[in-house]
Amino acid sequence: TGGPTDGNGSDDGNGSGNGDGNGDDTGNGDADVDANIGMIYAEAGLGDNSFNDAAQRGLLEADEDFNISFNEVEPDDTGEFSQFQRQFSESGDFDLISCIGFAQEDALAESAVDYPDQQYMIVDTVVEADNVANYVFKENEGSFLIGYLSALLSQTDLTIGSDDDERSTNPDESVVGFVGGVDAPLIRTFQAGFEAGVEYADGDVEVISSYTGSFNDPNAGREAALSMYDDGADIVYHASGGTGVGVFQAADDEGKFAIGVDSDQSLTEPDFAHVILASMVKLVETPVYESIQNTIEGSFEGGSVVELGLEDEGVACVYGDEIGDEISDDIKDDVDDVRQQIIDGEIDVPEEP
Amino acid sequence: MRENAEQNQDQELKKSLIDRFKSLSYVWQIIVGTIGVLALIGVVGLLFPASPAGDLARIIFRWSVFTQALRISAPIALAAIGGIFAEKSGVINIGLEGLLIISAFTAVLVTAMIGPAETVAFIPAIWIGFLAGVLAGVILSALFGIVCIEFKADQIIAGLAVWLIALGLAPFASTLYFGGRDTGSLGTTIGNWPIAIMLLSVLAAWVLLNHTTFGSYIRAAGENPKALDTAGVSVSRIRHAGVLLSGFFAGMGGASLSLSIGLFIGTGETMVEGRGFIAIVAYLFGNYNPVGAFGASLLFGGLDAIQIRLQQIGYGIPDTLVQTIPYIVVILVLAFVGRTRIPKAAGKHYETEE
Amino acid sequence: MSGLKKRGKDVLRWLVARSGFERAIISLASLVFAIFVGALIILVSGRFTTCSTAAFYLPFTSIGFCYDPIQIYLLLFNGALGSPFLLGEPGLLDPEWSIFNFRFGFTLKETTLLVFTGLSVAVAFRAGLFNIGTQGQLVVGALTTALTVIFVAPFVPEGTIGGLILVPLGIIAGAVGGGVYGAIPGALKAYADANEVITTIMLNFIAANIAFVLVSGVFRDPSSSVVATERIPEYARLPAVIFPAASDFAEIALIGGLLGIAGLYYLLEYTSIGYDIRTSGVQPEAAEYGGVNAKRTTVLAMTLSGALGGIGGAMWVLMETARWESSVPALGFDGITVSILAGNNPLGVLPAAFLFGVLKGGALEVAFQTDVPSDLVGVLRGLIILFVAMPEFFRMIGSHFVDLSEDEIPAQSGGEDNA
Amino acid sequence: MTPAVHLDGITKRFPGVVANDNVDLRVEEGSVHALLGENGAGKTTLMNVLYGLYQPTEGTVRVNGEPRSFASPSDAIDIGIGMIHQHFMLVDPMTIAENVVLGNEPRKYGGLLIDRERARKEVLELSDKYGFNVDPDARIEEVSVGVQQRVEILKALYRGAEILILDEPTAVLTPQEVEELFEVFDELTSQGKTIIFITHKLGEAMHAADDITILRNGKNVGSLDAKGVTREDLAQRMVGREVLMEPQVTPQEPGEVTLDVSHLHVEDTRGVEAVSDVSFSVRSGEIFGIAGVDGNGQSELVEAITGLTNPTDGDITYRGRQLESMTRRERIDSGIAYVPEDRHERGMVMPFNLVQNGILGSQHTSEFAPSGRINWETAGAHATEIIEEYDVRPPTAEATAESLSGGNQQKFIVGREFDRDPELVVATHPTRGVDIGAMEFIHERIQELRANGKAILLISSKLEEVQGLSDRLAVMHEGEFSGIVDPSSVTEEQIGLLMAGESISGGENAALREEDVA
Ligand SMILES: Nc1ncnc2c1ncn2[C@@H]1O[C@H](COP(=O)(O)OP(=O)(O)OP(=O)(O)O)[C@@H](O)[C@H]1O
Ligand SMILES: Nc1ncnc2c1ncn2[C@@H]1O[C@H](COP(=O)(O)OP(=O)(O)OP(=O)(O)O)[C@@H](O)[C@H]1O
Ligand SMILES: [Mg+2]
Ligand SMILES: [Mg+2]
Repeated sequence: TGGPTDGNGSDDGNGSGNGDGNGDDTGNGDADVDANIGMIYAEAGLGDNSFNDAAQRGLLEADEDFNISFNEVEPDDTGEFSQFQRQFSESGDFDLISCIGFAQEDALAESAVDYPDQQYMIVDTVVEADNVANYVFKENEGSFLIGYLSALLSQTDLTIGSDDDERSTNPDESVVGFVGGVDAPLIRTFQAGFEAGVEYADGDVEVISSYTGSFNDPNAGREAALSMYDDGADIVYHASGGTGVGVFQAADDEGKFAIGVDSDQSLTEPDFAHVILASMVKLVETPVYESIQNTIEGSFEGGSVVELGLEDEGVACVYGDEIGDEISDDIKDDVDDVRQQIIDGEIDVPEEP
Repeated sequence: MRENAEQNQDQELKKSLIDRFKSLSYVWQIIVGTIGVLALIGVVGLLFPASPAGDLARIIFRWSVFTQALRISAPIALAAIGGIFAEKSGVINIGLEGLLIISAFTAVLVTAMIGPAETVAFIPAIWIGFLAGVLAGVILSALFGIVCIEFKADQIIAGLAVWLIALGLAPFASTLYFGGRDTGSLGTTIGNWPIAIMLLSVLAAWVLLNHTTFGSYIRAAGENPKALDTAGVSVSRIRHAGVLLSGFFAGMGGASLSLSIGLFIGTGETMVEGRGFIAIVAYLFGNYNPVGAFGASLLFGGLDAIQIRLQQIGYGIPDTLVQTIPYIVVILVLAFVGRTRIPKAAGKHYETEE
Repeated sequence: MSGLKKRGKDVLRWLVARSGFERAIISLASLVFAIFVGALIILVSGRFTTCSTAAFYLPFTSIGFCYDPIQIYLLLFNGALGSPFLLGEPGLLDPEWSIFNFRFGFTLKETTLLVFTGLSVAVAFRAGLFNIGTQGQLVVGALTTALTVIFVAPFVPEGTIGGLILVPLGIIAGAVGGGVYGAIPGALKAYADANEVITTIMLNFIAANIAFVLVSGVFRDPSSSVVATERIPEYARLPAVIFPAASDFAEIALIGGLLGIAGLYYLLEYTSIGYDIRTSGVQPEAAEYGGVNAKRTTVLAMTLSGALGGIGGAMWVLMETARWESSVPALGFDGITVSILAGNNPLGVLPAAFLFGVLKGGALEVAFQTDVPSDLVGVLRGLIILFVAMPEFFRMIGSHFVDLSEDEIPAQSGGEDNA
Repeated sequence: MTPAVHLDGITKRFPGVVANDNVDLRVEEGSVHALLGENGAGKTTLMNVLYGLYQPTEGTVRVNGEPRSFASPSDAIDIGIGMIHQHFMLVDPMTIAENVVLGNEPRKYGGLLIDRERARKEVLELSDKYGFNVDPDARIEEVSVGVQQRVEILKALYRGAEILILDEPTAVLTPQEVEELFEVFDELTSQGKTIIFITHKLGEAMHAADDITILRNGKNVGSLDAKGVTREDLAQRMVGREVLMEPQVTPQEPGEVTLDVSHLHVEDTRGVEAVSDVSFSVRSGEIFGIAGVDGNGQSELVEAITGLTNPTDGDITYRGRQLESMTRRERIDSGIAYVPEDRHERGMVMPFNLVQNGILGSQHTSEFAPSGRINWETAGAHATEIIEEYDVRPPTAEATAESLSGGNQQKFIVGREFDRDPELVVATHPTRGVDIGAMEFIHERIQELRANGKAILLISSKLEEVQGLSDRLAVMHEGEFSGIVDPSSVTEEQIGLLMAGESISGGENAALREEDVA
């Protein structure tokens, strides 16, 4: 499986095959490019079918549209964030350093002070510094829609699939669930939005929430979701990274439904497309692409905070690729209405549960 | 006067109950204690259904919670049984965590390589993957055995090394093959088979350890290897066998863990998340008895399952605090119930004279 | 046997008899072996990925590999020191290189923290206790340090004077927090006979969870999106003086670490209490016979171990993060490997911690410069420990080259010429 | 007739040591052969060669005339050789039956499972055949040392042993048990078995053996017929010079009461009462001996006095002070020296060298650690002194305790404790495992202490030792004193009866008791 595809040792020095511009020629401040980008992913790393992959899509899009070079690193634990940030910064070769994920906040708060001339962008949190462009998502807004959608669906009779693989809601009992990963402030905003959305739809719909304590434990996610389904939940929404696959598995086992997060998980987890009604997507592509564009065009705005909510299509409720069509248009229209109300400021979405 | 006498009698009764409890064997103490606590919760819960005890009782006496407890406990119990064989034979294997990691990963890798939907000789790929996971556990434990028995490595240190190697190797290999530390979903699982595998393994391990010659050699190798040696049985062979069995059972545990959900996650501490260490606690807690280790694993699984439900019925306690309950229980039990008897020669090298 | 050869053999035998020397040799040899096996892994894994050009060819063959192990090791080493060598032109020292660069500072910061956790594990080991709980003790120590400094700061003058009060106070608070948390498994071991391996593993989970709950529920800095306390004031931090501030490396912390090493060595080798600790470590029955209060010594050793772990946590806060945050690095677990590599000898802790510091610092450079997954360095670390664990392996190899057997003397019966 | 065993020119070298040097040994079939020698003379090594545990460096092993070479004990077992080691090789938590059949289990269900029932039955039959009287279901950790030894013999017999080797079988037995063992020997030889046993004790060799071979410095210094040989001759061959056979005691008036024990009760580690209501006192300049079979409460009694365990009831007074309130360390500092029963576990720290071991117990005293810092120079000088005075070999203070032979370890411990300048010396089996020369030396030291007015509590299972040295002698049985006697006026048989828990008639016994209480 592999090895060098070209065995004759020509020394054009362009390293690997799984990402262009990635290899030993980077990091030396190539003068022929418009921008050199340093990319530091969140802990789960590439291949997470979610957050990091979305960020990388933004980067690759920019690579197609502009003349850039880049270097990507995937830290293994949170202690490495600061070191990579500094490593990039210290070299002085990068026009922009992109920090993906709120866990980088603390490290960046210090790095930004230590390298005042370096431009940074960070996604999912705010670092107050003149050289950092901040992009935060209004996850609570997207989650509100999801909560609203779930509550409506839980009260209707939704049956999908044939005899041997039938899944359905129970309209007599209206329960929906939320599974969080680590009990952190960011994840709580998902929970807050979701619960508010359910409440807004119908105060009688019950919400069960719990946290697994980890983003990496799908087995725990499965058990958490299973007990929710066991208690009558029709739909479980998760904001728990890798743990979430367990939620889908549980939905599959129990003939129930689930809702994905970050990316359209009915596409990124095709094996579970038959249980994923919708996903709360966060378009991480957008800030990554935008910040690169700004850097090239000289319009990088340090100290700015860009809030990406429903209005800017930073977050959205997208229906499942396979079963999304089964949701009635009435419900979809209702959801659209609510979306508009949020954008218009008619609904105030809380940030804490 | 009479009251006094009654009180005395009462105290006598209490004292004799406690005495009687204390005279029970360790494993029975735990069993009796657990049943006692459950019964207490049940009774209080019945009397005061609105109290937290009522909630607790409703959670505990529920079939789905029980199956959940079984499922959570399966990988732990399997690894714990593996640990018993190694340590009973005289080799302390604290690398169980590493064995779980490597087997969990290999099981997914091989299934993915074959193609999850394929079959090989009528065996579904996922079961080939399962076997491959077990094999990976056995191979890594074989390496550990050689290092410990032939090269007389310090067992604790070598065990740590096994963990660290697996912790690096699995995500490393995953990145090479799958392009990320997480493998992504296979789209197929082995369902609830791990429960059956665990129950069978408990039974098999118990018979093997207590009713076969091999079992008595294992026990002798860990208690007094010289006795075994002078009886003409090679201590190092028995110890190798014990270590390989630890890889075998832990391998089933790891493969069960990843294949019951159909993917491997290599981020952070990997999806194994300390289950190997909990397994060590489980077998120490279960006093090296496969049935005891199973009971201890079930206790952890049960506490975990209860913990999930407690969160969900919305007790105002922070979730993280609720998740801490199992660990605190272990410490309390260790402090107040008793201790386990480590095999006398465990951790010590044995040299056949010449 | 020629005189010279005999003398050589004598010297060698003497050296080998000094266990410290033997340990050092074994640790070095382990390093070499691990590097070798690691290179094989790099090569093999290089066959499993695809690349357009081979980075490395097996000598005398045309078998190419995607990854070049030599380059990776050079990067590792060079990166940890802050690139003193210009890799394109081997052996050439970069004239602009200064030892006080930030990456070497990183390496030393890591080293400093590992010195404390390594000492923590070592002291427990010497008392016969396997303290897996340094991580938890570090978490608790870091929290008590951060909270103490934050709460006391408003009551002391700002600036240098405040720093002079707050820094020692923070360190003491860390030591007390870690010490108390270490005393728990010690007391459980001494008075309830609870296996310390189990209790410390459990207490690690408990420390992480409880600290998390405390901070997220009570002491959280609301402006932060992660679970963390507020920051301690700038003047209460341990500053980098010679090294770039970016490295987060406070030279004085390393000096503190060196004092810790010397102090612990002195304590163990030259004091009565150290004698008590060591005796109860190797043979508790004999210690009891010798008048050592075994229970108290157990608690004492665990407290001391916890206090050192707690100081590690204090240093982490005062030098690196300036606050407690929920993502505490695994310094306590790394301390176990450091202590083991050091043979649980305080003097060995420094080189061992430095080695792991280099591995950590250099791993970044590898990740930065190549697309070899950084988990590889984790594998390497495991391999080093594996080889350290089997001195017998090296003795076997060694005995191929030198025959160290002593000259024969006849068996001696005891006491044949007593009058 | 070809001998059952013929060791022909056996030499066995270890790195740095020649343990056996060209040894010849012939053992006739159906006979009992004693192997006699000092510590480290090479007895165990020679037998290990015969048993296949060691391969001889030179020489041939012949069994029933045929030259054999054993790769491992199982080869030796296959041709009918069984060995019972000095330290029993039994698995404590297993039953007697399990231990006996270990490695040769009867099986059922096509060899899948152990046939426990058959194992029990076969062990019981074997036990009855030789009159061993053991319970196959008892666990090893529950039975006495004597029974354990019989289990070892059963193990060998179960494997079809024709030739039995026993390494110091009597060291841990009571006189009665020793007698019983020798009866077992008779029973075995009458059924055609051959027995070789190792001993330090001349009397036993003469009494139980048909032939005696003496080793010294790894060499055979004579094989003799046991009949007609004299003790003096044997001793002289063993040691290479003449030795005094009995300790010579000079009469002396005792002084003040140093230690007073009254109505003492102590429990053992399992919580069973091991010492019940024991009272006695020891005066300065007096040796108070306690005889008894191991395991009758002596250990617990001694540990209560020395501070390693707490009594449940009763008083211990030492020079007017209540001892119970004093920690072990305070007791050491107040002048109580203690030669412990278990030198491997208690008496020395095995991985430590002799310098470090020399200050065990004094690590906090101002002599060695003024202001908490240990002065290793003083400690080194101290260790060297002990080594010289007590002839510890090898005479290097840097040697670790584990590298010393048992006898030399014992000498070092005795030296360290006696040199403490104690007021009370508690010595438990002070000469166990040491050879005659060293024994004699230690006995002299004990008498010297007595002459210097120290109080000495001497516990030993060697009757001739306690009887010979003590001014007064108590006999302990099942946690109680079955009598306190004047050792010079009772016979060994009478003491043996007391040890077995019987009472002996005679007013003198009662008189002594009264005097003691007064
Ligand atoms: N495995 C070994 N390695 C090195 N030296 C050994 C070994 N076994 C015995 N020796 C040495 O060989 C010599 C003879 O020991 P051996 O055990 O045969 O003596 P012994 O006569 O049985 O003594 P004792 O009466 O103390 O049991 C001793 O000097 C001992 O130190
Ligand atoms: N591996 C070894 N290396 C060096 N010497 C050894 C070794 N094994 C045993 N010996 C030595 O062999 C001798 C005999 O050992 P043995 O096991 O008979 O016990 P012992 O120490 O003599 O005890 P006892 O006092 O009960 O006779 C001792 O001198 C011991 O130190
Ligand atoms: Mg011997
Ligand atoms: Mg001996």
